Amino acid sequence: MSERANPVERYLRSDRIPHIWCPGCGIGTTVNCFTRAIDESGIPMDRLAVVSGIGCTGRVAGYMHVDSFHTTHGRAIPFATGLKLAAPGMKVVVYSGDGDLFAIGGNHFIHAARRNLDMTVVCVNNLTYGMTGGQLTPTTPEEAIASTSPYGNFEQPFNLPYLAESCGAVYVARWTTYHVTHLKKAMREALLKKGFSFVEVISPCPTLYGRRNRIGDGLDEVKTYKQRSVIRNGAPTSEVSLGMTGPIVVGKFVDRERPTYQDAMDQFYARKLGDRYARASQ
Amino acid sequence: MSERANPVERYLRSDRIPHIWCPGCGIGTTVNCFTRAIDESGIPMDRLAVVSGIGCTGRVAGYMHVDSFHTTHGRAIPFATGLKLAAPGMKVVVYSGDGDLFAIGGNHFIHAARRNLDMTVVCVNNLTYGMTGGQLTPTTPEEAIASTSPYGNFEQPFNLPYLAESCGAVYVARWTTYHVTHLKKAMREALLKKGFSFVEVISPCPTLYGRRNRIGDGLDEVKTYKQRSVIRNGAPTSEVSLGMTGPIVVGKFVDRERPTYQDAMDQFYARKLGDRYARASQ
Amino acid sequence: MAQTQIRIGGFGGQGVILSGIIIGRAAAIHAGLNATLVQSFGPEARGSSSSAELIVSSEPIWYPYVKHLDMLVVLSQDAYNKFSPALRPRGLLVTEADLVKPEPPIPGARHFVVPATRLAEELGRKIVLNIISVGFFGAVSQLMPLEAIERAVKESVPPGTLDLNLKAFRKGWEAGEQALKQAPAMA
Amino acid sequence: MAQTQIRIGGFGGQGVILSGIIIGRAAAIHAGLNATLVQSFGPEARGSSSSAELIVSSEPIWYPYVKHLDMLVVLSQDAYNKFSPALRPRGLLVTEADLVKPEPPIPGARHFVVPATRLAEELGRKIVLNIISVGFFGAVSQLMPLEAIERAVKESVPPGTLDLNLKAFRKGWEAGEQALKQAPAMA
Amino acid sequence: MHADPAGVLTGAHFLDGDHAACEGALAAECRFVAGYPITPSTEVVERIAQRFPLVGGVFIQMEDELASSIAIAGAVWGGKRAMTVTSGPGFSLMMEHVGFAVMTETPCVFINVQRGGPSTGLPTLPAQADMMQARWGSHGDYEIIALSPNSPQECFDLTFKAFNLAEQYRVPVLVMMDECVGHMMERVVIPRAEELEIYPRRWTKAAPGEYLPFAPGEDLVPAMARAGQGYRFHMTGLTHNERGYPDMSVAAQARLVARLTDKIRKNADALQDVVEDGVDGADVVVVCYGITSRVALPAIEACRASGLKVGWLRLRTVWPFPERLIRDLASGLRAFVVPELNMGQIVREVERCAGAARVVGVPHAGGTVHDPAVIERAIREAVR
Amino acid sequence: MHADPAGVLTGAHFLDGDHAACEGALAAECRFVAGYPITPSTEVVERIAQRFPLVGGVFIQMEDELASSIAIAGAVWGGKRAMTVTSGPGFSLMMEHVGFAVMTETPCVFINVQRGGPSTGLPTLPAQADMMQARWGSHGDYEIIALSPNSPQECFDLTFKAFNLAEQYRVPVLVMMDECVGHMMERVVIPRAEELEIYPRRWTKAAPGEYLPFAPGEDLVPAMARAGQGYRFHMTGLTHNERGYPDMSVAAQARLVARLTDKIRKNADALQDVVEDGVDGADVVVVCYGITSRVALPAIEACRASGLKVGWLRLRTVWPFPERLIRDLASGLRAFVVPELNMGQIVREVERCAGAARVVGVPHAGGTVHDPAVIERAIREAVR
Amino acid sequence: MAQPTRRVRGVVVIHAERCKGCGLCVEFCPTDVLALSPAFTSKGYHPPEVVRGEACSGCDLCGMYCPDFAIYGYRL
Amino acid sequence: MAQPTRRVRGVVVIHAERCKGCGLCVEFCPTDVLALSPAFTSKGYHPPEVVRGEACSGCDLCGMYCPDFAIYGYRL
Ligand SMILES: Cc1ncc(C[n+]2csc(CCOP(=O)(O)OP(=O)(O)O)c2C)c(N)n1
Ligand SMILES: Cc1ncc(C[n+]2csc(CCOP(=O)(O)OP(=O)(O)O)c2C)c(N)n1
Ligand code: SF4
Ligand code: SF4
Ligand code: SF4
Ligand code: SF4
Ligand code: SF4
Ligand code: SF4
Ligand SMILES: [Mg+2]
Ligand SMILES: [Mg+2]
Repeated sequence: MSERANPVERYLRSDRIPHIWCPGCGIGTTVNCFTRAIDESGIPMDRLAVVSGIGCTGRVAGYMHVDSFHTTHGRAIPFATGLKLAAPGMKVVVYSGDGDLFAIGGNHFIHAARRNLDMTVVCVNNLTYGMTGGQLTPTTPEEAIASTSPYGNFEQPFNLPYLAESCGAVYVARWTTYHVTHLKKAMREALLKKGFSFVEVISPCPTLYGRRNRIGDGLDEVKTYKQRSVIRNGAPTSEVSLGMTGPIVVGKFVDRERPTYQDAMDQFYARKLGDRYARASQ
Repeated sequence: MSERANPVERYLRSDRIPHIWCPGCGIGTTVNCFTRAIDESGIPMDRLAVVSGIGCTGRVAGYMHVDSFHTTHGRAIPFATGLKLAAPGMKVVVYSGDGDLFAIGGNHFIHAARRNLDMTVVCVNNLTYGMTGGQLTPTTPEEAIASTSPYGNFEQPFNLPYLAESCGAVYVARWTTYHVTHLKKAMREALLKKGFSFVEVISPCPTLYGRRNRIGDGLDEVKTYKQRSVIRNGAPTSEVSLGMTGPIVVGKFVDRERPTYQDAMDQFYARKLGDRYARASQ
Repeated sequence: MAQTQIRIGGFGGQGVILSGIIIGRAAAIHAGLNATLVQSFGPEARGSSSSAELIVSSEPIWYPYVKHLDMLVVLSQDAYNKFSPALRPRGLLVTEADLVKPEPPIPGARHFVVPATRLAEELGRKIVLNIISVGFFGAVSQLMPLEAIERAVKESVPPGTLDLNLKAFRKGWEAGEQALKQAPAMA
Repeated sequence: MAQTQIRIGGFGGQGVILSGIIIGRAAAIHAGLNATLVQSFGPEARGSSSSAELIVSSEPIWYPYVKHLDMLVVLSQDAYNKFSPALRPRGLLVTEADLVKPEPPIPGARHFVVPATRLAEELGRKIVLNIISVGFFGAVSQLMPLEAIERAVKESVPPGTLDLNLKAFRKGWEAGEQALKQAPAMA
Repeated sequence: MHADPAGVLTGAHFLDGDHAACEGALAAECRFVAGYPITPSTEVVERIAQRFPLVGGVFIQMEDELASSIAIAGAVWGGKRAMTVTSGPGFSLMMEHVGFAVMTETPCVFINVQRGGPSTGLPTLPAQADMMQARWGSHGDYEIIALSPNSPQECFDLTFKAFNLAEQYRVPVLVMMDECVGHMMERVVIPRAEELEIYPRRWTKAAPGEYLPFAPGEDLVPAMARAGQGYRFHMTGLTHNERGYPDMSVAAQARLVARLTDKIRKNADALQDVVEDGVDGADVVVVCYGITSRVALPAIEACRASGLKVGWLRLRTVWPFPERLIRDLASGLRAFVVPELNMGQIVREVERCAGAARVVGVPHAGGTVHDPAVIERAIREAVR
Repeated sequence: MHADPAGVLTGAHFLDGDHAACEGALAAECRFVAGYPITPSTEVVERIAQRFPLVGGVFIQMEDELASSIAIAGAVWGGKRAMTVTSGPGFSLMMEHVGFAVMTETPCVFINVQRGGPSTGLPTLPAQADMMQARWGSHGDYEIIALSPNSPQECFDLTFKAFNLAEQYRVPVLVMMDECVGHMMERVVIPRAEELEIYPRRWTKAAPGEYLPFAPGEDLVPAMARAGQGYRFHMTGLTHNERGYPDMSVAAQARLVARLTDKIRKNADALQDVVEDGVDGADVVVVCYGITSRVALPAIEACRASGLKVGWLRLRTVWPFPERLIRDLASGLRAFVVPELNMGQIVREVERCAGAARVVGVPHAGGTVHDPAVIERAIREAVR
Repeated sequence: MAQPTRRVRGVVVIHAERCKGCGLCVEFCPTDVLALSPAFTSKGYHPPEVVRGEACSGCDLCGMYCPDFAIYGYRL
Repeated sequence: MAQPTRRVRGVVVIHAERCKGCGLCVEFCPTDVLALSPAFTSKGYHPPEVVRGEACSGCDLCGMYCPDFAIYGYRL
């Protein structure tokens, strides 16, 4: 065939496709956006690393044809921290699920944001633990059914953009898998941003969230995003929390500057130690 | 002697005094305020539990003459969670250090605040790890010397009230050990508040922070608090971050209402299950 | 009764595990037999094939997995391809009429075809395909009386769907009895 | 030379550990001897008593703690009370003049009194009390030549305080030599 | 004391081991569970989440295993019977708090449904490779109780028993399931509440002023107080004295650690729980536990059929290891065969105690169970 | 390959074990350390924090031990030699990542300066009670290398060696110090850089298209690639194939776990590192390690003085345990005596291998070292 | 002048064997080029088929949505 | 009328053996009742002493500040 190849293909380990994700699962959609964002960012694939924790989203690392690391549950960020500090020339992206990043991994997220480590964190927020069978997660909306909240959830979930901002992230955006072009753009911006950038993607898990909560399959879920979403770039993050129903506020919320961990370190030691400072070589 | 007893005494395990804290250490001052706050709150001592993690501040539990628990480093909050949910009639106070609560324990703090667990968290923030010899902590101000930042700190610290608010704490205040009456009052309010209340106390660690950073001894440190503090009740928490110098914004920042974890659970199950709901007995 | 080793296989989502549970529960709770059921996931839980391994016996069951099948029910081609080679000579084979093309055939198998899809469509709910198959299998296998399995169906399906499922079960059983009558006598 | 077991004890904050380190370093690095130093904290690190246990020997040192003291330097009453009973008969005892009242006395000890507080005050910095004591101990113990210990002092104190500390060391050493001359000869 | 009928699902059920363990906990009056999902153990807490609101229990899904494993300690001191549930990776994260529970003598139950490892390994497939971790996974010295069920029925029985042992000895008790028993469904018969004997918590009878929270009774186990009853006790993970106050002396350490280990060591015989078949007069004894104990039986029977004298010794309590029993057996036979779904763990204990008898391990990396033929071969070789 | 002189502090120093270990790491070209403070190990990272900015290393104090223990893995794959440092409670928290490093064959070093346990225990006082945890603390099956220095000099030497072994076998290597050697100061002689032989990382020579990241070489160890060099490799803690892709089959599990354990088991003889004194012809051999190996010597000498033939066998490498050596010795002597600062850990390994020889443990709950007289008594009793 | 310039035309490529029939491409194709086909893939899914190929702009929105990398468009 | 009402007087109690001489009580007594004494405690600290007892209001600020529970005041 003389047709052009699927633009996603060169970013994938094609020998591993078909992937394990369910029909209508949103993770693949986010991967499409991500690959196009890489493309537009101009970051060479050999300088890009993808680090995932454990979960359905955690499998993203294994499908990306770059140096990729499938670590332990919740610990993608500290692994990425070591990787980035050891190989400062790499662009390091953490790609993982809401449970991985914000349940077991919450502490690493807040500290990495505080330190402004130079990395991009993509959270595929499907409002549940997909991999283990649809349990409650710190982002599950109130009232939603999960396998460990069989009568519905009564815990208030995190407002992730607010949390990210309060800890010091320099770039914070939220989109859904309905907003593919916005999402791609946000990912590109995040990739190109120096410092700790965070992109939350609301994404369907038809198998374990959508059906159980009578939203329907993946397509139905994406349709609700279309209906419910309100784009409010620059919205105060304190106002973007999510419920089962009601608006999903999306947009770019934070985009600010401050020195990265590495830059702060280099500048600081250069100032304090002068010539005695031996900058780490890669 | 016919003189009245020291009002702190009945709250202490007098057989364990003198305590281990250094001359001029601020932890004892916070304990004074805390005991008076208990007194004013009217909470019976038999219904009060103090839970600490590990650290100099972590020793508070052991000096308080109430049911007291000296747990593991960073895990006072989840221990307190179990305790409170098992014994809902108890008033549970977590009393611990900045490193314990916000380095290793950061994840538990944000989740407990999110869930609005009915407990009071007192953080004695001495800007360092006292117990282990004065290392960097997530609240150490930039430039400050610590044993693991011997040339000075280049990491941005947490702004604790902002973090607490963004996660959902219903009561957030900060004072210093200079502000003993304000602190007492804040502690009393926190004790009486339903839900997750958080009191940060900036406190001297002369041995490992003050001297090393040329502030001087405990008294000198408290004097700087007096000079540097600005009372701004209701200040937006995003504006109260701390540096080595410059203002220390103190005050009550947040005081709001939302159902506690336990209340949300009870109401939710009552609604969903009606008579089938068997409320946990104590 | 010696051990009977049974496998029920299909796609994820077809409810083959539930079929296995119903038969197992019927045997273990209502028919005075022992039953051990093991689920096999594919390497990943999601979307891949799924099957239930069931051993029914009047004796204690120690080794929990099936090795040589006495009975096989398959609701997908994949499952047929994968599992039919393990069927014992003269084993019982039940294949779904529309979803499975029993090729290559298993010579010597006691082969029955359950028109589960068609019957389910008659009931207006494709989802009961598995319960129809349970009924059919119950009748042709002659492992247990109808009542035992029917009670297990009642205990195993969501209350709201009870009537539908009981209907499906009966329909399957009847089709099974029918098929049994028409089957050539086996040695 | 057989093992010499030494303890230097005082309050936390008096710098007794540093004293021990200087003597140990002098022995191990500059005097061709072996030296093993162990710090004992109180049950808690903070504010309580602190002491350095030092073994100096021309042979390898295996067991690292002191058991029977050949030499004891105490800069606090607490340390005196706690450690003096372990002094061997005819062991060397150095006590600080103002801070320690050597009671009950250790009969048979070669007892010297170092006026470290006073000498430190003469130098205007109470903090060098420990270095003065090191100098004094160096002289009366006759374990090593002055140069070895002096080099160790240089390597052990913060650069900014070098002059002061060297002065303190010399002052202590001189006082020690003085005291030694005045001491009754020991059998 | 009889079990509270509210939690006892009396009757015959067709359950998998995970669900049966949940029912065992409920029957044992467990009323607090903190968990964090992990395959293949999640079904336990999923059922708990369903059942607890109906029986007065509190289930909380914590943010991680660190939190779960100490929240249960908090709940125990608040007066509840409590447990947490996990699998390998989560079990590794709980190790600090196993030690904390030992040190503070907090009676509680940990369930580990073992899957293939190391690391993330084989999340959905069986192994028995955390058996030594159960004994040694936390820092410092301690002894532990670990049980190993080989069927859904025993998942019920031994989880129930675990709570009783926890209370009796004031220790954490580990229920070391494996994915195979966890996910296997069989008939599980749950007795009536009156038939279930609960070992009640050892509440102190002392008055608040006289109570010493860590002063042992004759059987080395101290009585407990509950928060909120006026005892105003203290507990700490530091080395402590009988008051519960930190005491960082060598003597206090020697006393405390000796007592904590002796609580188990001195009761090893009472804790021994094995099932024997044909062990007397055997030439070879197969020592096994969990799912492997079932898989070994066809192999044993095949050998017996050809005239070999083979015994089956199944450990329901793996820790403390039945040392004395194995030593006694060792003198009378030629070999032990120890099949396990790991690269050789409990076989090392058998080796320690086997004296002159041969010890033949039958290791397996996991992911499925042994082929009985492999065990049979090992038995035949062991006596050759 | 010689060490980079930048990090080598050649000369004679008076250092404690913690500081010496720091220098060992620096000399071994460790250039990434992630740590979390904990007594009595903090001095290692405090010195690292001081030294690294001067030699091109990156030190980061992480938020906890979970983070530290996996940040080092990230740094290793980014091309650095890396280590983390902790003590008991922190070591317990690192267990998941010890297993992760094993599974992903990430060469790295963990230092554990052992203090009294269990739980918070005795933070400032010595013990050797994490020795079995070192071997078994993570879930699943694996083998590990663990070294035990008995002096500050050896803290330097063995930390240096640990990095080389880590690279050679692509495993995490544990340096199991104890508070006593960690805080004891002695002369430490650091050689010149040219005298320090670095085992270089086993970088692959294959071209990116041909490289199989987990295909072993003849010695069972695969070659490594570094991020950013165009290899675009994948690694995972799941069971995986030679490409590094998840492969959740029984066969893949069997192959992988067997190789991971065989890397160590088959090289046990090469890894053996013991120091013997008077072992040949001895009636009793004292098996010991770390600080206890020093404390045992006065006892041994006292016994020898009274005519007993006592050997001293000191394990510098404790894991893999020198099984063959002990078995060989066992046949020729009457007893082993095993003093340890724990309630009996490595003594169990000796028991496994002792055959007919008696094995006498000399347990100690920690907080200080043994009184040599106690060891002496045990030796005398062992030969009686 | 009123004559419109010819629309840039595009091509859509379907890799049916990868498709899991979720319908996202069909739903979100801005020019309704696609419909789910009644045919089955070997795994039993209904893949999309091109029903209004001439309307395809090659915008690749289908490619951006498709979770299974089974479809994409490009401009000619 | 110009006659001021008598001020409420207070008492301050010092438990010198607990004192670690930090000086907080002295510094923050609002009526300058205290001064550090030249005397030593058995641990070598200078405890506070009352130098203007009549000025003590019994406000217990000293008690609130004292990290060592070594001093407190009360109103008569
Ligand atoms: C230490 C540990 N605890 C628990 C697990 C089990 N586990 C695997 S994935 C997962 C949750 C995944 O949820 P999320 O991060 O939201 O990813 P998703 O599958 O939804 O994409 C859990 C709890 C584990 N692997 N390791
Ligand atoms: C798991 C674990 N990691 C580390 C430690 C060591 N540790 C004890 S206290 C402490 C820090 C204390 O700092 P902070 O909480 O600020 O209390 P402070 O002493 O300053 O009051 C640390 C790191 C420990 N006990 N356990
Ligand atoms: S379980 Fe949910 S998140 Fe996981 S692959 Fe399926 S749809 Fe996607
Ligand atoms: S070290 Fe600091 S925090 Fe700890 S007791 Fe001393 S002054 Fe207080
Ligand atoms: S490329 Fe655009 S217009 Fe063409 S089919 Fe895809 S979505 Fe429709
Ligand atoms: S979006 Fe992809 S998987 Fe879904 S129907 Fe279209 S081609 Fe198939
Ligand atoms: S009670 Fe008040 S006035 Fe009296 S001494 Fe204390 S601080 Fe001063
Ligand atoms: S505040 Fe307390 S410790 Fe400080 S000087 Fe006054 S009495 Fe002494
Ligand atoms: Mg998720
Ligand atoms: Mg602190």
